[in-house]
Amino acid sequence: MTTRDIVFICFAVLAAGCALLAVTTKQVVHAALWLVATLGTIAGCYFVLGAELVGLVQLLIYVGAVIILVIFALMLTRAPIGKHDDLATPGWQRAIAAVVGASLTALIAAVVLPVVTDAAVDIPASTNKGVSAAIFGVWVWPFELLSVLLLSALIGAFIVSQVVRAAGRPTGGEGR
Amino acid sequence: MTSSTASTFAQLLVAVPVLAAVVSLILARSAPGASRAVSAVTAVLGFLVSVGLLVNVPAEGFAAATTVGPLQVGELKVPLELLVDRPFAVVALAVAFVVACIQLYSVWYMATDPRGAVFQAIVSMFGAAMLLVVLSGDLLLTLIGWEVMGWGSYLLIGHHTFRRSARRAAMKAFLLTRFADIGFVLGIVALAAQTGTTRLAVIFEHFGEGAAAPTAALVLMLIGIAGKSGLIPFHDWLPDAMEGPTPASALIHGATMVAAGTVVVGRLFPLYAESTDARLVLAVLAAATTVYTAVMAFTQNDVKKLLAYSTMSQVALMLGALAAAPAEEHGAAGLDHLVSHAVFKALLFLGAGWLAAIGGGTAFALLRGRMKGWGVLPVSFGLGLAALAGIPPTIGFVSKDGVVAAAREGTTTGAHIVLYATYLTVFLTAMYATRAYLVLVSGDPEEPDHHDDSHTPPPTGSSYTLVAGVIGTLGLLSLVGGAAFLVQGAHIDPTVAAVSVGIALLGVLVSWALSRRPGGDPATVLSESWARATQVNLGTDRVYAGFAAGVVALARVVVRLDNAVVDALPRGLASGATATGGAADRAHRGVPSTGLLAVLSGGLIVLVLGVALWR
Amino acid sequence: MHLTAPVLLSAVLAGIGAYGVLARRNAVLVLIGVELLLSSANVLLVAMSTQERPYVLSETTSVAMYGGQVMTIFIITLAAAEIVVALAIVLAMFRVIGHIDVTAAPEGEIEPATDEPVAAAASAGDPGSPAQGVSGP
Amino acid sequence: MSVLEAVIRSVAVVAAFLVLPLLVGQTEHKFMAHMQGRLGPMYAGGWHGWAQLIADAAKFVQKEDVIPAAADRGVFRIAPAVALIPYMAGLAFIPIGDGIVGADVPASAFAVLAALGVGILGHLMGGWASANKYSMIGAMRGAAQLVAYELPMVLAVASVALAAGTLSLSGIVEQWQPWWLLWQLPGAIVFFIAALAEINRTPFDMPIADSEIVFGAFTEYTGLRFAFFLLAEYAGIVVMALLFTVLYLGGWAGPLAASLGVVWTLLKAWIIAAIIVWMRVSWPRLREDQLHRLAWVWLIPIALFQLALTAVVVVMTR
Repeated sequence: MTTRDIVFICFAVLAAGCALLAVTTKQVVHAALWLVATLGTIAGCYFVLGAELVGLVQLLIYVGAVIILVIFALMLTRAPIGKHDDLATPGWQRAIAAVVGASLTALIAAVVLPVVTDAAVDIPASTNKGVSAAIFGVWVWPFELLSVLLLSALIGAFIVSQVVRAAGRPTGGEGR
Repeated sequence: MTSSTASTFAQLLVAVPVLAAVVSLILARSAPGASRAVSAVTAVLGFLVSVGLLVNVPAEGFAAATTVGPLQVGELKVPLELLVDRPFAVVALAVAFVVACIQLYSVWYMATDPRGAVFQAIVSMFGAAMLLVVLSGDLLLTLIGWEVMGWGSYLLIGHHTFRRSARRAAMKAFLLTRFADIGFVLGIVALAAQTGTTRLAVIFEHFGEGAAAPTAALVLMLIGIAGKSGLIPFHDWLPDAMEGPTPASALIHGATMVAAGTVVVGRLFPLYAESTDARLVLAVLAAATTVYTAVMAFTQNDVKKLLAYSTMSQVALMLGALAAAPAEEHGAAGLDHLVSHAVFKALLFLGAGWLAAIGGGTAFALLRGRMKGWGVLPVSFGLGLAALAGIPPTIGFVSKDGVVAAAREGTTTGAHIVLYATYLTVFLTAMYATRAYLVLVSGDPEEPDHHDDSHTPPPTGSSYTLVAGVIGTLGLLSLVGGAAFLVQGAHIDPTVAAVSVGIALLGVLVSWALSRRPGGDPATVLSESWARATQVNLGTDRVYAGFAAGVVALARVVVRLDNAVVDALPRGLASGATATGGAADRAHRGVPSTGLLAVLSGGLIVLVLGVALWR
Repeated sequence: MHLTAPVLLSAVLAGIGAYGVLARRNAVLVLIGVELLLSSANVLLVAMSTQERPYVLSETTSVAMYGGQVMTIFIITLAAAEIVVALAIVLAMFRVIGHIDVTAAPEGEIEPATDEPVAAAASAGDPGSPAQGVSGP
Repeated sequence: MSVLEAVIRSVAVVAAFLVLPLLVGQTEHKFMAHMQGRLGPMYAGGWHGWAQLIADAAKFVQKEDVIPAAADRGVFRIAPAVALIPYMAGLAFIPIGDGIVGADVPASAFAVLAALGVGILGHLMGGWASANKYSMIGAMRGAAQLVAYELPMVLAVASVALAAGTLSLSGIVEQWQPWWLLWQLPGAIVFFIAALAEINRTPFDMPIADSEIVFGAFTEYTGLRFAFFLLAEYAGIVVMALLFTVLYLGGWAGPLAASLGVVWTLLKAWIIAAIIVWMRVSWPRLREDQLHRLAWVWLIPIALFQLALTAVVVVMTR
């Protein structure tokens, strides 16, 4: 056990706890806020694992933009304050969901844990330059494809909202 | 081999008209006067340069000159160089001279035309292209000049854009020559592919060293040459091209486009000399064309049309000479006739332009007897017609004698065909030349039934001096130019000369005798319906239209096949995918969250199974 | 640094994410579960990237691939694209059928938006015009 | 890094975080007053009212902390902290002299941007938890504004990072040369405008437009929590001004940089802060649609152009 291990376990426990709250809380916006906490602590995990750039990207894109959009969407689709029981699916469905979740955890742990040995690995110092070089060297074609994908997602989102705006019923000044 | 002065002159000779065209085209809108002056002055300058080239060109062998530097396209070497020897220096001189004459003449003829400056700029470009073809030492340069001429002919023939017939004629010329150029390009590609270069000198060497003559490539190139030179079956665009202004006709017929085919065959003569088959094809085409068009020329009722048919006849004669001449002659007879034809045909067309200015049109009915009393015009025009008919001592007599001699010396089947066709043509040419002269100097003209404003008024004052100077110079050259050939080394065999002159005089006599009949026009001896048919070239145009309709119909069939058969598979795939999607869409109407549950559970089971089996 | 904890975190996050996807009725909250699933993959990728060795091209050259970290960045980008489209669809759903409950059975045939009102709105230059093609249930 | 050093650095950052916004606030008071022909605070502390903001803080502390009955109490309480802490974190990564920085990390430019992006979350939380429609509208305006302006800002910073060849702010200052003032000018303008929008300053203060939606997300806040939001705003000015200085004005570059470097940085940042105040006095507020048009039609294309220009110059000169 090194300091890194201890810090990581702290972050990991926090992340798992926040994630659990995010999927079980009965308040709509709180779920999104717990997700923020989860993603933030996961960014901390990345820092501990030496992936500084990934952690920063996580903060900038996930926390700074994606979550903002999620909260936005929640607020646009009615997000009243207070507890609501109509957020969860029926009990039998949740029971199966819990089984599925637990078995997924067990499956992944069973498959991956034997792969990682007990031996400690060295965490290299900052790898930003290396990661950048890899993105624009080895991975440049996937990178370009990704930019095309982003563009098409942008256009797709725009078209979806346009189509609905033309076909749907007006919803009283909530348009953005 | 290297003569730097000659090289410099060769480079200048191409560069000057190109620059002139660019400058005058830029100036054409803003300063038309300056633009015209640039065109005319540079044309004269170009003539002087061509004289310099002829003086400096080595008597034996070639002088090479670079242009924009060599290209290396993969395996292919493209030197882009110019190559000039003595015969082609003479041809270049003739081209530059005719272009200069036409530019000076256009200063008067196109004075009232609002787009005259543009016209003259295009003439400069056209001249540059022709000079490039003449001086080219590289098949690619030849092709460039060849195609620029095709484009230029489109612009010149369609100069009167307001006339539908002019637009149609321009389009027809362009399409026909482009169509024929397919063969030309394929031939060039074949030659370049076989030798790995487009450099003429290397190609000659390659095939000179025992390689089999590239008959297929040469025949392919003949198709393009037939298109440009108006050989059967591409013989219908030239008469229609008379829709262009008269100087344009003089340019196209005199020394440039039509003669370009002769220049290329002359340039590649070492190759053609090796290939009897290609030369036989050329001989048959040339012989058929020269006789056919001479017959057509006789009954034309428009002076420019008559000249157009005579051009085709004469050009076919040049090509015939090249097809018939023995290999060691180097095709000199054909090139000589090209030069002499350039002089007298330019003279005849420019004279026809003057006549049109006098009579208000180019139909014989309007021009009957109009030529009397215009000083230098009847004399020069008569000399031009005499040269056309090959009456001694004109320039035409000397060069045509060379053609006959070449055909006689040839031993191939083609040479015999050409020889008899030439005799027949000499007779027919004399007939229609005589008819043209007699009609123009006798009888009373009809008044034009409508006054066409687009025609230039007859020259007066200084423009008269200019036009008369140009026409007179050309006339004088037609008379005495033959001597130049004799000095150059041509010789006249008295027997040959006697036979051909005899035939020509017979033609003159017959024509004159027919003109004694009432009406005064020898052509009236033929039936009215025949005369009408010849006005439309025996309906060749309709044959072309029919051919085009056939191609369009075939294309429709192909499109239909493409739609119905080839595209059926992708279309079927698309509609199949749509149908499958529709079916899935109808099947997929459950509650989303239970659907999600099923999907994730199923996915998990698959994963577990996969992992378990993999272990 | 031992990798057991990261792997366990990844497994736990995956389970929680799957539960979140299945146990929520609100479509946006379902998306939160999806984000957790993606994060699970990311954690695993970053953890494994610490074990990566340079890819040997030849005896003298080798390339540091950073496959795990690069993939993670790509997945984050993908998540951004995914969330944009998904939220657009969720908002569209809210506007057309008035709720975003994924446990509700579809009310018969949902009218797909035909081309005509869109084209008309686009040609009118006023896509927000409320009077155009009201075709909800 | 020893524990002692970490403690000292943290204390220094917190001290700077508490002092610099007050300086900017005082500057704002005095500048606005003089531009409008007033004197501004003159009494607190004696000489030209220098202690006015300290007095304000004391006043805020004494006020009652009101939480609306319908509010989501937990979220309502922590929202000001969520708004404030990212700015403090951002400040920790910005160097003000050669080696004088709270936390020297390799990708500090990126880290500052990441920290700033989180700040809006505080507004969203506060606006939603207040259970007040004006607060909600203000929060949504702020969030939409942030998402729209994050892109040009990141692109502008990317251009500078590309020019310097590093993501480290110290590295950027080391690479900086005076002619970058011209070279990076379009990017600097884009950054400045985007920064104004991110910290909701005039002319981009629609989220707290007092004449339309009372005070936006802060409407229901009182006392110390309200003071925190105000502090966050001034801290935002400080962070943006320092960031602008470090990215575009060469940070501590100047005469006698070795000894006077910190002074230069702070002086330049103070001038930028003064310009931001000046903007507030002289510009009217934009409309919501004008704001988004400006971002998508002008700033992003200009930022992309700047990025291309930088790339071309970098490729040509290296």
